[in-house]
Amino acid sequence: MNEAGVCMKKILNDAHQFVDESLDGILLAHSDVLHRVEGDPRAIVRQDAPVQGKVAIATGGGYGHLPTFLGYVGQGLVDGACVGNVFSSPSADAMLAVTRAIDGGSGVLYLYGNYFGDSMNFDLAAEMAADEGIQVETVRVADDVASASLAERQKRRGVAGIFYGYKIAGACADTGASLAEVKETTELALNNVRTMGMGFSPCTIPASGKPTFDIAEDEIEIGIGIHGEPGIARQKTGTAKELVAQLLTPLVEELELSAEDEVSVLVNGMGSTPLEELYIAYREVHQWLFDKKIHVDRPFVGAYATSLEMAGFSLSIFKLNDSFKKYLHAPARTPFVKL
Amino acid sequence: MNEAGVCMKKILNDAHQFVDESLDGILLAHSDVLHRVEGDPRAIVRQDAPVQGKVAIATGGGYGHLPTFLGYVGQGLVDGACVGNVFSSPSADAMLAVTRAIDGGSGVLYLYGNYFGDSMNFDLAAEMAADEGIQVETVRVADDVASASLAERQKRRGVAGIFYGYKIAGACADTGASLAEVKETTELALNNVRTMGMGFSPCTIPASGKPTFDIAEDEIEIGIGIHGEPGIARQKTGTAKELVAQLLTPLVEELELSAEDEVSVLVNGMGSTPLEELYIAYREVHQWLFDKKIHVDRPFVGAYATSLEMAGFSLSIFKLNDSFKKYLHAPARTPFVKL
Amino acid sequence: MSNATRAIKEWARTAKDEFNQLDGVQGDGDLGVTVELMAEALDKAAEQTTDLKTWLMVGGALVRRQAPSTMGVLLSFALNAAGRFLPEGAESSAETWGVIQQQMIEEIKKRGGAELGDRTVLDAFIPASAAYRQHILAGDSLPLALEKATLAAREGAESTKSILPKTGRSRWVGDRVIGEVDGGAWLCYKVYQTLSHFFTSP
Amino acid sequence: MSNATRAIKEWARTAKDEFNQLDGVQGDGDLGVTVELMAEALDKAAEQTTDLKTWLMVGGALVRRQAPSTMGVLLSFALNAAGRFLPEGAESSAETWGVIQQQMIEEIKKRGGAELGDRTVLDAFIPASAAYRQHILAGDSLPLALEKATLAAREGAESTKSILPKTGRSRWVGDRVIGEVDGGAWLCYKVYQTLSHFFTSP
Ligand SMILES: Nc1ncnc2c1ncn2[C@@H]1O[C@H](COP(=O)(O)OP(=O)(O)O)[C@@H](O)[C@H]1O
Ligand SMILES: Nc1ncnc2c1ncn2[C@@H]1O[C@H](COP(=O)(O)OP(=O)(O)O)[C@@H](O)[C@H]1O
Ligand SMILES: [Mg+2]
Ligand SMILES: [Mg+2]
Ligand SMILES: [Mg+2]
Ligand SMILES: [Mg+2]
Repeated sequence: MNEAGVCMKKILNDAHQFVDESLDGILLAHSDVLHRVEGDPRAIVRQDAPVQGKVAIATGGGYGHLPTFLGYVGQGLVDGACVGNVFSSPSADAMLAVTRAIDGGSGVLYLYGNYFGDSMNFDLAAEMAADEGIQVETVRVADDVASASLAERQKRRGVAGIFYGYKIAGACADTGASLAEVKETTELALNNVRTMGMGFSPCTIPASGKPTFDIAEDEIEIGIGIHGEPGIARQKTGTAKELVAQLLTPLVEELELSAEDEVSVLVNGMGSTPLEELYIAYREVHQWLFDKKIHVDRPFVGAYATSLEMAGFSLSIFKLNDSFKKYLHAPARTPFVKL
Repeated sequence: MNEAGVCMKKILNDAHQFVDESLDGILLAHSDVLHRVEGDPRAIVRQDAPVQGKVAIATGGGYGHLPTFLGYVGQGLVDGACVGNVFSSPSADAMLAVTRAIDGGSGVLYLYGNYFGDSMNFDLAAEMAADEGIQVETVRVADDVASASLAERQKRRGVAGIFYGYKIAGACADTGASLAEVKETTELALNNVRTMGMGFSPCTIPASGKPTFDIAEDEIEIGIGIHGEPGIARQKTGTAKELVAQLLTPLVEELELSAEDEVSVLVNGMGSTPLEELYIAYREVHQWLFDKKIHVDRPFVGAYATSLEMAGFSLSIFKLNDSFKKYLHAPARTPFVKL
Repeated sequence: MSNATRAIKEWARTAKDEFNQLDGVQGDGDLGVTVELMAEALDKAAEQTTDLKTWLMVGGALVRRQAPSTMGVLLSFALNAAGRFLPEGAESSAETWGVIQQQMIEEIKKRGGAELGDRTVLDAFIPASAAYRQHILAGDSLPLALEKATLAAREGAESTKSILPKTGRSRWVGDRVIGEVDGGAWLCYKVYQTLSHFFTSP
Repeated sequence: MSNATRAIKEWARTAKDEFNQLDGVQGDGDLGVTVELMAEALDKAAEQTTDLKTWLMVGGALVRRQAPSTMGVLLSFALNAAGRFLPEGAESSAETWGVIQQQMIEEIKKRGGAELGDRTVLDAFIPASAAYRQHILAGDSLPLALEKATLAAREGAESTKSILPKTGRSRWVGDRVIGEVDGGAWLCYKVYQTLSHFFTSP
């Protein structure tokens, strides 16, 4: 493999230009919806930003998780996203640029995954924005039950459940709710969202050229994070039924689900796991919940938060009530996610 | 690995139930749109079939290409699909079941990829349907320039360009056009569609448990088919710019594109190639065409015709005119594809 | 008959990987799966009937439904053509099996458009069927005729190693297949061999 | 100063894989990339100014923009805090560098909430900075102080092998990291070592 990483069998010109060239492609393909903030190529907002009078939602994080984060910029979801290097936080400067570009006078909600680097940067951006008179509130997604105990829930990582955060925050903001209301509603919703995932094989960060972890031919990683961070256990793989039960049990327990409860389910592929397999997982999820008389209102099956070409999947459960359902069913449309 | 293939690191209960369990999951998740034909679990049609007075579009092929074929069943695209085993033709019986279920009195267009096994089965189904008084016409998609010379165009394989076939046929049928008109329009459109792809790594058919081909760490297969069939050459991989130029050149030449022509572009991922990389490819496509003053009307970037977890991508070019554009822009919506 | 189909079914299970691999050289690597499904279908048909004509019709339909790939559909067409050709109540005999093979070959040619030398199953099937008939006509025993047919099938299959494909998926592969036998032709040889063993020491 | 930053930049290029790998044990495997980007940013700042305070401010801002991962942001905060602490026009001296290290450590503690023994960069930085100050105060030369600091950093980094993580991404990993040094701590040791070599034989 050469320095530029060309022999990695990736579509790539130069590993160090991976993020910027990929973003170029996205902006060229979707210029009708997406727009780069003047002067900051890593700050991307919806074409019609700022939407006057609407609370704006900003998100961001490392690159390599498409459609997370940038892919949720559009109608009914988020207003702007800043983009870091692969699996690395964006800079506070890019966050500030997004904040300025999307604030329509009603304030900005920062909604992102709970990682230390991202938190520090978003906090710094919020300080800078406050200095400029922009109202900012923050909600950190911390849905990954494998990453800390329930007692330390605020320390958990944010993974695929961020999708539900976007959906609720975006739909709530579209009703004209205030910044405080959007924040509260989003937090309430996320209190009812739990996720756990498992990884089958690693991915390769272009700039490093090496797989993010080693794993045996017949082993899987339970509780893996979306950057390939180790989870809670390694084990031999099992049947779809066994794997689904293993992921689902802790989610259902924590959410204290019982008969006649209604949930939405997200079966999320981590990158290279085929849709065909994800639907086998969904079949098991459905049957498992059905046996417990838990109703699935709206399943989502596909790639919602990925880790480049990592193989594996995660399950998220969102315990619904009528108001969450209303927001969940509201239309939403971005170049990457159409609901 | 055991007989059931459980150690393949796939989400799988039993390799022999791969297709049927995956279809179960799809039907459970999307029962609002999709419906199994009574008595044939491999025959799947839109919930509101038959649509009276509209020409119906039937498709089908081997499993493992999602969203192709089944994923295009819905509004504005196709009315029904039959599903074979992984990479194998569906049976003529399933095709006949779909045909019966979707015929709304105006006849059925069979629209599928040009493979020997599929052709024989669809032809047999057409014979049986004719015996029952259902009018059937056939359009075979043969867009893969790598699979035969221009002189033998009717022998070419059908690959990702089938997406454009569905889009045009579906939109045309929705206007109330006759079977002959839908057939003619679809054929005309497909005459203006060309595709070529390249593979980076193979996939594993669950029932076989072995990779579909061997390839060196630094080699790629040019002109690969969507079943991993060998293409026209093996070579060392190159930069994104080089790879895109290699795929694009024959397409542009055959379509005799020149300055001020308008095209739609499909950058199709074969399964495990991340969206991030596909957009790097799109950037190169856009620049290459831009330099020749060829305009891109509407790009599609993502997984439209896959080969399980194969890595690689294909480029399709559709040379537009005003009538094709009108059909291309018409809305379409299935559980898998929302335009 | 169901003993013979069971023997083939058992053999097919063990041979899956080999045929997937052979098919992978020029095609999509699923021939082994097809072989297994075809063998299961034929055995199921044999459980349903002892009448030869009915078995050919039912077996053809089951193969079509359960293994509808190129090889499967061609076999299905071939079995049905042979079934239609036989008179009602036709008895299984060495001569009848000769007729069945001939009818099958004609149908495969008709449906698939391939000829001897096009690198398909026919390159083994045509010489094997010829050898079989020749030995039966000469008054040789069924085991001997099958043994000779097996030899001819093997020779025919081996000959595909140097043939460039003209039809089917393998058309696209060009000279990369040179040196490898065609999967369908090798399958034909292996079926003759399995039957030959079965009738020699059932 | 730009000679020293260039030495670090050159070293960082060669060390990328090592740090990605170390970080991969407990984190997301990108520390090597971060190290390279941080070193580039600091070198760029050194090209823009020769004033120490300005370099700390500009370098901090560039690191924040170009390498905003955990390590990068902490370093950025730390450099800026040290820069703010220094009086206008402060000259580079062995004493001043002692103050800079102290300020950086305080800021990293404040921003990151970690302490000695939490398996972070601090486990190397705190003892190294202490050793440095002690030797400078005792009147030892800069090369000698750096040599001693390097030794202390290495010892501190090695000590992380037996520490369970309490903060950062590594928090989730549990005892699987036992036996491996913390990437940030090892980075700290390597930077001292590079500087020590640079000032011994520039
Ligand atoms: N036109 C044809 N006539 C006869 N046999 C054919 C023809 N095309 C292909 N075959 C045989 O079919 C075999 C491949 O079968 P199979 O794997 O079922 O095909 P596919 O996967 O392409 O549907 C080839 O090895 C060849 O022997
Ligand atoms: N709270 C903290 N305080 C000080 N250092 C920390 C803290 N958290 C992590 N680190 C250091 O950061 C290193 C990882 O840096 P980096 O790879 O940039 O983080 P990430 O990829 O998680 O953003 C760890 O090895 C550790 O030394
Ligand atoms: Mg990181
Ligand atoms: Mg096949
Ligand atoms: Mg095949
Ligand atoms: Mg890291």
